[in-house]
Amino acid sequence: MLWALGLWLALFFAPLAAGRFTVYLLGVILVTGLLAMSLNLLVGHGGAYQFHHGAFYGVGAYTAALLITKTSLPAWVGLAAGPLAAAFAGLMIGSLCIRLNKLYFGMIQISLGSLLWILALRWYDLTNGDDGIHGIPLPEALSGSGSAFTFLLAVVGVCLLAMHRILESPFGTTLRAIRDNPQRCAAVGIHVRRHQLTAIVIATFFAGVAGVLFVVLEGSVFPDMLFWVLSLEIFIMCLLGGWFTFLGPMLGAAIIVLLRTVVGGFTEYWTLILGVVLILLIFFLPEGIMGAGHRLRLYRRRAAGPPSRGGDRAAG
Amino acid sequence: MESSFSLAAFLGQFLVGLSRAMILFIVASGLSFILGVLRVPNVAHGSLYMIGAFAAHAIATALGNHPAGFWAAMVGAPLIVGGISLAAERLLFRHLYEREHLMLLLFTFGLALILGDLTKMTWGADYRSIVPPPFLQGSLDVLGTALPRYNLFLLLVGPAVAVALWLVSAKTRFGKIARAAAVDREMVGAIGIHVSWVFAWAFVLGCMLAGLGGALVSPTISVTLGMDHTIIIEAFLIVTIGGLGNIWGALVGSLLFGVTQSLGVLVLPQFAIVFPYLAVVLILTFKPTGLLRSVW
Amino acid sequence: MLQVDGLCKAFGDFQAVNGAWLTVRQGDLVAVIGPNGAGKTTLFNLITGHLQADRGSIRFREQEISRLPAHEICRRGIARSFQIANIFPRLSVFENVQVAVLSAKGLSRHLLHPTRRLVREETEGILERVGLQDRRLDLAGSLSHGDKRILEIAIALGNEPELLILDEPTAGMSPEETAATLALIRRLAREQGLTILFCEHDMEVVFNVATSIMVMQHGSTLVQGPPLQVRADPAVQEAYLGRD
Amino acid sequence: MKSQGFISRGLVGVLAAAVVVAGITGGAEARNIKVGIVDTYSGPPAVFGNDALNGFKMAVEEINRQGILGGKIEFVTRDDKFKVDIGLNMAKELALKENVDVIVGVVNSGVALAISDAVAKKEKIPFFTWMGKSANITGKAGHRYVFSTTENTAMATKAAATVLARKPFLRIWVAGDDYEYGHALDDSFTHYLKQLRPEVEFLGRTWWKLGEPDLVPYFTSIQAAKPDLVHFCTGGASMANVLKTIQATGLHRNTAIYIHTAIDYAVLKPLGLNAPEGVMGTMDYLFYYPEMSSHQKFVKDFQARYKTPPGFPAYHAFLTAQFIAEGFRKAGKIDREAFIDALEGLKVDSPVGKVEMRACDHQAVLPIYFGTTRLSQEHQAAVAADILTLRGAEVMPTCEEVLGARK
Repeated sequence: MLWALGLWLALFFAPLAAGRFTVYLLGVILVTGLLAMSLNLLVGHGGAYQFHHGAFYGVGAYTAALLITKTSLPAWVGLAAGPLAAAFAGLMIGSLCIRLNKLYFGMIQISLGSLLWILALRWYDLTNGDDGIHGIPLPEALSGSGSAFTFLLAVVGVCLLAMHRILESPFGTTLRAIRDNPQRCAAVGIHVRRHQLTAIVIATFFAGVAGVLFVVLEGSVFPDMLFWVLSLEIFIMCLLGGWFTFLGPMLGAAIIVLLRTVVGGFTEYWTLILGVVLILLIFFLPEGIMGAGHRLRLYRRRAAGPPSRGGDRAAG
Repeated sequence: MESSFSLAAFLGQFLVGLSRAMILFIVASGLSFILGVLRVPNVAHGSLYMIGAFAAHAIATALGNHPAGFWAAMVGAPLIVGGISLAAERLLFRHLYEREHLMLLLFTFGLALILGDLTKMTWGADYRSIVPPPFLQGSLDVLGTALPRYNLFLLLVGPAVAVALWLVSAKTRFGKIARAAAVDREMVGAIGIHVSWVFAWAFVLGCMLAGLGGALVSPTISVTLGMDHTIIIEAFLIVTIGGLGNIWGALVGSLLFGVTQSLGVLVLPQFAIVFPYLAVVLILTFKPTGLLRSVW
Repeated sequence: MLQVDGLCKAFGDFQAVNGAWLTVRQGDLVAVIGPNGAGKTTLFNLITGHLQADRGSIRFREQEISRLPAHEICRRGIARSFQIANIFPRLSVFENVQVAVLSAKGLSRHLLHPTRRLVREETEGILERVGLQDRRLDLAGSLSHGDKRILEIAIALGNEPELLILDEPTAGMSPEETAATLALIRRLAREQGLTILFCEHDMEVVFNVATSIMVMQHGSTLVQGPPLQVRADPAVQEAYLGRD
Repeated sequence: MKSQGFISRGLVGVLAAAVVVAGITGGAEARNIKVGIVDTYSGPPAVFGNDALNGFKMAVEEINRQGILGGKIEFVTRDDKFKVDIGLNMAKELALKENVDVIVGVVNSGVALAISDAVAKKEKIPFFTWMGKSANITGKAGHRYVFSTTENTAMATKAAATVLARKPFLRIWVAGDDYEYGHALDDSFTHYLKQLRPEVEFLGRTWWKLGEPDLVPYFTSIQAAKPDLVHFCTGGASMANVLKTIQATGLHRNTAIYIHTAIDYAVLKPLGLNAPEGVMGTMDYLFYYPEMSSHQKFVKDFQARYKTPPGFPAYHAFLTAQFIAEGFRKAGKIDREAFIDALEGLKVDSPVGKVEMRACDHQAVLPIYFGTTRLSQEHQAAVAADILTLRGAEVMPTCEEVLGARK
């Protein structure tokens, strides 16, 4: 754990050591990664067909943007309200979704999320429609790019810590059990739907945090954030990094963002490359990069000898 | 506005909605067929629809926009799409049927990304357009509404496709096996049928319907990249409303979409954009697995 | 303890359970037997709330439970295993049992305590009782079929049930595994004072284990009573044993 | 330990990513003028992006033959995929890593507005949009660092309103794509027409979602209302759908129709001789009009290189390159602030005559052509006929109006 903490602290010095674009790109990675990790809470750990996670990202960002630009409330209030609004949307949409199974769950969620998307697209007077809202004024303390990054890194760190604790808690263990076998969970006395709904509210809260951080990073919001294509792209990040791992989606987001920036600069066929990567992954690394690494370690440990009694997982 | 509510306008609008439903049905039934038999949520279906439209344009242009070129395009485009889907099934899909649905969905999404860019590489980004044969151009006056002849033509094609699908699924050995496989894959394998090829042909059939839909729609719209995005979400919403994997559900869903949207334009135009999504939410809230029986 | 009366359940035209009755008293080890398709699994699914009965009553500790959802019935003290290995394949063996123990103690929804510090003794105890303690770190999905079935029983035990319902606990097992499993069931009944209801299609297997046997046929209860009495019952001999 | 292992390994990954980022960032100053192009090269709007790039390339080659301030113009392109977040990402890369002197491009108005605010204004980099047609870019949201070398919705609709106000159209119906561009056209056309002719009556409005495949249901409901004039607010790929549906339903035979960019060759060419005649449209560039020698040479050169006549994006990009070259020449040094000062009020040669960059709002003063579609055997497609030219000064909002809106 000290290791991780040290690395996280080291990143705080990035604005001093690296160029501004590097810092900006790290910011994009952190925000996208947080979004992907919040989705993975439901997909990789919860087994839910959360097809329109981007909608909650958008709700968080739009709430912050609208409160800041349309009301006289302090900007901090807007930033704090974003995740709460996203979690509320998660509760409302989630309670309609959890009654359904798998693909039906996914489709009703795409529909509900698309209704939010239409709202952002069509309520011109409020949202500027297609054009989006730009130049959102931020609190004084966040206006420098260095300080914005520090804020971002701090918030993402706290969120990751909280998500980690949640996943390691009985709630998280039970969530993974529901992913593996919801019927069996009901048979051991777990209220499966209520548990999933709680997970949705938690995950959408973190998606809202990511949305607010996007506002801090870019100073813009636009309806594309709530479009279903973005939601599918986040899925790919989770798959790439590893469904069943904790930090995998962050790694996946880093790879996709970097590839997009590097490759996107040289070719207009970026989607083709993404498609090929996706298909290769599904064929050869269905558990993603970190999942494969984990498998490899398990295999090595087995080869080295039988696990010692009272080994690491249970003993912590 | 009062004139828009006349009975004639209503009937005209109803016919227009029906013709719109026909294209939706042809595309959605293919998607639903694949969902039912193979249990694959095929996101690449929209790309195949787009390829169908581009291929139809290429064939028609190659034959110098002669009326015969139009008919050659209507037959040739689905065949080209069928060829692509057969290759995809034999080379890629068949190794993946045992995977979770989510993996299959992402896999087909990857395929959609690739096919989208390949379409662009092959045909470029320009807008294209196909001219229907002369007797399908212009419009007919039906009850005071000018209905394009081509839409009336679609009203004939749609039912023909529906009947053909019914014949294939109910009267042929292939159809019976495919329907049985939809219910119980192991059982079909157990009675000694080579399931692998049944699946392959079922997949090709479903994809050819996407190609046919793309070819049929090409004279009414401009053929461009990005067609795939619009249709795929609509097709998925339709099959969800109807009941995943049920071809007749796709018919019900398409009619519901086409007709209600078309009449909605007359009564509540600003409502038309939210209708499809709202319909899914309402129907799934009261019937959690769609209107007709679903195998999912 | 458990009283089932006039229970009916139809799937379309097929009457899977048709007027079944059953009595389980505290401390009993009741076996339900009957040929495949007699309605044993459906009966168990009805009792545990995985299916809703069309008619009839299920009373557990004098309270009607036939309309309750599965997780609620579980909380009242009925735990079950399933006919096909029904475990959490991506969790470790330890976690498989832990999930059930956490649920029984009402801890499933705790958000911030690390799971690894909770209910360790209880979980270890159960694993030792069923003999899976050496596999506790393996992924449950990697166990052998026999071990998976044992793990299922362990999960059910994790619920700290008063009544344990096991659906064909020995299905698909080798003769040795079957014997070991039956011995485990008997030991659990004796040492833990558990009331157990289980089903089997092979009558001979259960005669030495069960304290009471209920015979099902075509969805109905033919007879229930002590093994010797059931064996002597003419209707049973006619329907079940007579064929030999 | 397992989970800690994940965390630490994950962070190693993140840090490794940081190293990679560091590796690809960091650039060098060059004596050449470096232009960064952010535009759409994938999806349907790629038609515009590619055409613009062709025009820009052609202009740059010509400019580089003479050189500017002893150097040349070099450029890099970035694909924004018509998405705001990617556009921002790319513009920031160009600004912060590639250290470009000027950023140009952008089809999508949303992307243009985002870049204008988050990159141009914040990083003080001059930014030209050659395709973003929202009047807000140089209007309400304009500032020192943003320029437009394209006509915008306000100019086009004011031109159309000026012409149409003289005609006997009183009952008007509005229909179009339900997104910002469509609504901007409607708002502005309605505003100007009412101003010029207060007695006009707007019967109703029909909006369909962008990319709607079948427009017939919408058309039949419009026909039922029997308007004098239908204003279709559409563009790009859906423009072709609208024209096809007009032809199929015969709407143009009993109703007048106005559509901005309906006389665009890129839209009319695919329809061939099957395009509807008599549809009124506006454009700020037509490759066959006006017939002056500098223009004919431009079109001939362009056709020789790219096998297709230049569209309006190519013209805008060509014009933009002229502004960049002349701006730096006039400034006398590669300095952004001096460049901006030099641009204000600068007049450059374009194939169709001099074009001025208006000092007050940084909007290029472009003429608008108003024409009506007519089939041409020569082009094997419909082209604009009966062309009226409205000078830029007539159709642009006044400086006072613009500066008032910015407050």
